[in-house]
Order: sequence, then structure tokens, then C-alpha cells
Amino acid sequence: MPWDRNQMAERAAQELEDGMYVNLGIGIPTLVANYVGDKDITLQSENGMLGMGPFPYEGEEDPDLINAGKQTITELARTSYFDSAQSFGMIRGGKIAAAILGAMEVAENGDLANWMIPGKLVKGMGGAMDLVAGVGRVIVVMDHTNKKGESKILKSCTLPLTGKGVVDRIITNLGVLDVAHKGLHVVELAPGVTRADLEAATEATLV
Amino acid sequence: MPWDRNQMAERAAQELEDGMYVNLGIGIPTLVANYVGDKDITLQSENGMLGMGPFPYEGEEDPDLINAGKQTITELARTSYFDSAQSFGMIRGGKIAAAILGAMEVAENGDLANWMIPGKLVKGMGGAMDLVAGVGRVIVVMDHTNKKGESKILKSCTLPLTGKGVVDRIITNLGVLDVAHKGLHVVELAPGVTRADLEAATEATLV
Amino acid sequence: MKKVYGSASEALDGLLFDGMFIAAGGFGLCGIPELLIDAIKDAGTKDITIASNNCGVDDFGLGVLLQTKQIKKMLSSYVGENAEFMRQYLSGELELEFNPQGTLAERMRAGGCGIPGFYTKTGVGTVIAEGKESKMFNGEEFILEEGIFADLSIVKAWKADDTGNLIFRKTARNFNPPAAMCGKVCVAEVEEIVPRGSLDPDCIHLPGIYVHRLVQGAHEKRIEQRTVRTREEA
Amino acid sequence: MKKVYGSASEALDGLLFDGMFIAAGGFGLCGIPELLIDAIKDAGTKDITIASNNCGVDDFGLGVLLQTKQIKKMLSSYVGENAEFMRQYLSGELELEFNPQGTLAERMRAGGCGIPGFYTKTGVGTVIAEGKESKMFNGEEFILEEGIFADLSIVKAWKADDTGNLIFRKTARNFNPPAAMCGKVCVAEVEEIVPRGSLDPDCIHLPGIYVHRLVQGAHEKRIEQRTVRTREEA
Repeated sequence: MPWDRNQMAERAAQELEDGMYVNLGIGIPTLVANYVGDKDITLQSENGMLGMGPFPYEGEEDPDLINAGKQTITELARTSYFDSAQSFGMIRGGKIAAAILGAMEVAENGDLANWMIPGKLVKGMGGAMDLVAGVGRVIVVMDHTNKKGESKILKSCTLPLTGKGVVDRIITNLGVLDVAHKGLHVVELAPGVTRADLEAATEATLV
Repeated sequence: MPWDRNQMAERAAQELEDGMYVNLGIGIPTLVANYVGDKDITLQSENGMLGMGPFPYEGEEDPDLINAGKQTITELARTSYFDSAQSFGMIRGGKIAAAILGAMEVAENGDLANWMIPGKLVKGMGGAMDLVAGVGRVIVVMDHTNKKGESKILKSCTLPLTGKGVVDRIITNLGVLDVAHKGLHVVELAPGVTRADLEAATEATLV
Repeated sequence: MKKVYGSASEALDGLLFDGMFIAAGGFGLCGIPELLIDAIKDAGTKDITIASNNCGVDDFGLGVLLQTKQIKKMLSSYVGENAEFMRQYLSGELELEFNPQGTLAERMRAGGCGIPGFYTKTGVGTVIAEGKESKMFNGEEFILEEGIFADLSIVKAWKADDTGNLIFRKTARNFNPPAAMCGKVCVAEVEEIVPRGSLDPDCIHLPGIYVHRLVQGAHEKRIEQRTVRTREEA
Repeated sequence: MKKVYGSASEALDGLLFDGMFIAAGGFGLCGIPELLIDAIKDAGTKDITIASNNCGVDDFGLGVLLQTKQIKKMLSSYVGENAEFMRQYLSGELELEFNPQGTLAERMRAGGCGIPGFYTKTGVGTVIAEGKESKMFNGEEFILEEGIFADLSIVKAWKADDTGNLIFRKTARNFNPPAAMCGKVCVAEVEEIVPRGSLDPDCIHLPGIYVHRLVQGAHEKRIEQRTVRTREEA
């Protein structure tokens, strides 16, 4: 049986090691925080914070304390605040060990598209282009196929790119794939998913 | 009678206006601070401080509080500290209204040489190149001639440059000169100094 | 040299002109110069180009200057919260230059630091790189991004002293320091002005040299997405 | 993830190798990583290239690594306080690359921020510009300076918490934050390590993400030029 959203997040959390500074994107990646267990992980919020805590209790919301998704959050004992230039300095400078992000499309060469669909409303890339260009390891977590059942893992992206050759690992409901030489390497299959199932759902080359 | 060191500093202090942020070099420029009167001047020390105060009382020296000349100093109520990248960011970015500096040579096109004499020991330019390139107005305060009686204000510099075309005004023991189109404009003569005295002591073109 | 002004309108007096370029601090609705934005609305300045990560919401923040059609062009990384923005953009009334968020912040800081251009990996191989110079460093491709030099900076801080030293609070710092640095003139609005000497000189986030005018006022500080957990979850 | 080590030598264990490139904080003798410098002396690492604004004095700071001839090359803006430096330099034993002070600081910050190159006015028309690319922006000439990417950063802070968040004191901050940012690994020595939560999160000068290892110790903090005024002058 393929993984559900929480199981994908749980699998993604296995990517994180003690001591890592990590940036989590919106959607399933946000759920990863629920599965880090007792690993010492520090979450960055790219609007200017290291050590992001959980949502505040009702009545304790602080308008001066939000995450990159503009949600109210809290601080921790380890927290530090800084400005946006410093924040993206640490992202661009490779100080963030990993980013776990959602995607619209990933190509077998590591290209990532997750910020615009031509002809639809364009909201902007926010910090996504900086993150994929700068962090040590880019891990995409997404459904393997779109709502029409078409593969989101392609030979080459059809949508405008967020970054070129930036993805290291893809975690989907069907399994785990690594961007490798000449194609994607199957690292792991979700329980009950066969290699044939994965091949049928994947446009990209599997090696 | 030409100005002495203190009179040159006093004259240089007239260049400063209320509200200015200013960087003072070593030597006569340091004395300028004694003559700002009740003007609201904030002194920058390029090692990371705005609002430099006077030397400490004996016994109150703090090894963590020095100026760019490595001398112990004090802080004021307006003081702020920052790192060297930020400090030179504000210098390079033109936020410092004026720098008052010493010089070995100044040329009529505004070239400045004050950091090295080939064949002698070279200690380094420190922050001088950044200051002359970045601040709003560069004012040189120096003796008009060297110890051999030769003009330090030249048609063109003979020593390696600190900056090209960077000097705005020169204050010497003989008077005040501005870098102007096709030469130096005589702004003021020290008491008892004649135009002929100045011309005799100056290699550069006076206009 | 008095930096403290009585109102946001007074603090902007003489600084506004049609066709000007403004850099604004804030992220979403957090740490935005709301009083100065309202004063610009009242002044009616037109054809403004604004560098700001976002453009507020329809009725708050920079969104109010969209309602009055005072904005000609935005340099932003994300504009998804604003229906009027989309309407004006799609109808061609409003120009938009997308900047990756980190590139926008660094461009502001660069302008303030006298750096007219810098190289970055961000956007290489994407539409962001189109029309930009690129250069190889150590076998890798980078694109040239230019410093932002604005006519005016408008920022919001938590506290100031009367010399203009500013401190910010939590994530309301965001774009405010880099935005403040890149303007010819910077006007800051704060929640409280304290006497000089009251702020720890080791903890000044933005030295007064960057801040030319100051105004104190009451801030709405609207929350864009109120997310909470219930006590039971604890 | 434990960052706190028992001694400077332990904190450097496994990080030193001959021919390595180190970025060091400090200005003059103020805010220098004196304990780590001594530990590098004890380790005997050779042919080191060091980016540091100054090179200490003959018997303190980086000067001790000159005495032991462990330094191959310096990137500095000013080296006037050091007789042994001059002797080795003039005899050709030591290489020296002068960097204007602001260029050196910005090169360190750039390296730490993933910026391989930036343009600056500093040094245009001087020997500093020789061999460097130049480019016109808005009718003015700028030269290209490259980011510094070091193998190791050694810095000195006042206080740290156990997660590596650092605060500095007064002008001892100087080059320490940019130097800390540009190394693959950064080791910081501090006067005091406090429990996490003890430092104001709004006043962290260098977030712990930049700091991989920490050591606490007693510091000599030598004064290079003791200048005072007498009570009578007051």
C-alpha cells in the first residue's frame, strides 16, 4: 500500500540527522517536523529565524512572530532572529544542511519546477529559488502522479524551472528515488509497491 | 603666519556640519574632534563603532574597546557597535558624510597617495582605500610641503595611489584648496600667507 | 540634528515625488511601515516603483497604494495574497519584476553597501537568468544581480533612540535593515522612541547613520494567518 | 549534537592539515582567537594561508605562528605592528596579499553568503586593481573582488550558548562574524558558555548555524596601545 501524507513525512524525517539545520517547505514538508523524534534538528524560517517552534496556544499569537508561510509560530530556547539578507546569506552559503520541499514536477536530471504554471495566476517564487540553489541537500516530497494520474517525475520538466539540476532525492507515495547518473536510482519502494508499479507511474528513466 | 597643527584641525572642524557622521584619520585629523564645539557630530571608528568617545580615564581601559588606531577609547550614549563587513558597508555605501585624512601627496586631479613608499617598509592600506572610495567628501589635512620643503601638492602623484580622483578639499598650514576643473581652486589663505607664498610652495596648477 | 518628526506625513515632507523609487521593509504584513504607507496614500504620489518582498493585502499595507493606483511597478518575490494586485497585473496596469527572495534582500543590502553588482547561483537556468550576464567561478555558473539604489527607504522598527539607532522585534526584522540601507533617505516608524543611552550599544540592529527621520505611532500589526494549537495538544 | 569541547586543541582535532586556508577574526589584538592560535602552534600545522586583517604582534596573536614559521601566506590590510612579519616578508619567506580592509571583510562575508564575486569602487586606479576584472556600472568603474572560502574559521566571542549562538562585546566583534561565516568549519572560543535560552534571541550576533565547535577559556586580551586621559582633563 502506498504511503499516505503522514507516512511520506515520516519517511522524509529519516533523512534528517542529529545537529542538522533544515528548511521545511509548505504542505507535506511541514509535517516532517512531527516525526523528527529526539533528533536535535533546528528549523529555519527564511523570513529571519533559526529555531522555529510550534504554533502558539490560542491567545498567545504574536504579530511579530511568523514563519515563511505567514503563520503565527513560537520561539524556542535555541532561537535566534536576523534580517532577510543574513537569512538568505546562510541559505545561499550552504549553511542549511537540507531543504524538504514540495514540487509540481521533477526531472531525471534533478531539475525542479514548483513555482509557476504559465497561463495561471503567478504568485512568485518567494524563497524557493534561493533554497534549491543554496542548501546542501534538496529533498522533494510529493505525490508520484498528479490528479489525472500522470507522472510528476519526468524525463524533462515542462513547467518553468525553480532550479536546474538541484534535486538530490525524491520521496513520493510510491517510494524513494535518487537523482543519479543517466536517470533515477530506486532507493526504496513503499510497502506493497512493486518495481513494475513504480515504472508504470514514472515517465523518467529509472536506473 | 601659517596655521599650526591645532589651527589646521580647527579649520578642518569648520567643514563639519550638524548631524554629520564622520571618520577621522590618524595624526592631525584626530585633533579635529577637539574643535567641533556644540555641533552634533558622530565619529565612526572603522573597526566597528559609531559614536566614538574620548580616551578612558586611567584604570578604565577596556581591551574590547579600541579605535582603528588600536588605542583604547570610550563609548557615548549614542554608540552602536557592528562588525567589519557592516562598518565598511556603510563606508562604501556613502553613508559617512566626510573623512578627514592625512596624506603624503595630493595631485591637482584629486589623486591621493598616503599608504606606501616603494623601497620602504610597507605596512598596508588598512581602511584608507575604502574610505576615500566611499565617503561623501574627502578632506585632506597635511603640511603643505615635506621636510625638505618640497610641495606635497603635485601635478600628479609620484607614490602609489590610495585613490584616484577622490580628494575634494585640501587644508594645509598655508590655506584651503579645492580640487576643481583643470587645477586647484584657492578657497582661503592662512593669516599672513599671500597668494604668491602659496604659489611658490605648490607644484600643482592653481586656478 | 533632530530626527524625530511629529507624524508620518511630516516625516515624509519634501521626500515624495511622482515616478520615485521606494524600498520598503516588511514580510507579508509583519514589520511593515504601515503609518508611512498611509501617509504616502494621503500624499497622492503617483507612478511609484516599490521594492518590497510582498505587496500587502487588499486593504492593508502596500495594498492600499494599489487601491489608489499609485504604484507603477513592483519588485517582489511573492504577491499571492492580493486580489487587486492580480487584477492590475493581468490587465497590464501594473508592472512586476519577480526577484527571488534572497536575491531581493541581497540586492538591497548591496545597494546600501556601495556594491553595484554581485554574482549568485540563485536562478541560474531559470527565467530569472534571462537577459542577465553570467560568469563561471570555479567551474560553476553564476548570474550577475545588481544593487538596488532607491530614492527613499520606508521601514518599521520596534524601538528607536533619538539618534535613530533601531531595534526590531523577532521576525518583524526581516527586510527592514536591508531596505533601510539602500535608500538615499530613510524614514523609520517605530512603536517607541527612547532616550539615547537606553538601548544596549551591542544590540543595535540598525545604527542611526542609516536613519534620517523617525516617527513614533500606534501600529495595528495585523496578523495575516492566525494559526494556533489547542491546549489539549500540549 | 554536542558543540562544546574541553580545550582549544580538542576543538581543533581533525580539522588541521598542512597547506590549509584559515580565516581568523580580530582587529589588532582585539577580539582575536588567542587560545585557538596557541593550539595551532602546538599542533605544528605548516604552510598555512591565513586571511586576517592583521597578524598580531611578535609574541601574541597570529605573530606566534610567524615565530614558528607555520604561516606561508597572509591576506591582510595592515601588518605594521610586527617586526618578524617584516623580516620574513622582505626575505621572501612569507607571501603577503594586501586587501583593503573593507574589501577583506566583504570578501569573507561574500564567501559565507555563497557570493563568489562582487564589484567595488575600493582600489580602482590603484595597485589593488591590477590583474582584476573591471566593469562599468552607471558610468563608473568598479573592480571584481572574489569571495573567500576558507577551510577553517577561528573566531573569538564573548559569550555563547551551547547551541553555538554567539554574542560579541564592543569593538571585539570586528572581523569575527564575517570570518566565522566563510569557513567550511568554524571553531569559536568564548569567555563564557551559558545555557540555551539565556541569550536574548533578538540580540544574537552570530547564529549557531555558523558555529560547529566551541571552547570556553580564560583570555589574556592584551591591550596594544593603552591610551588614557587624566582626571584633570575632564
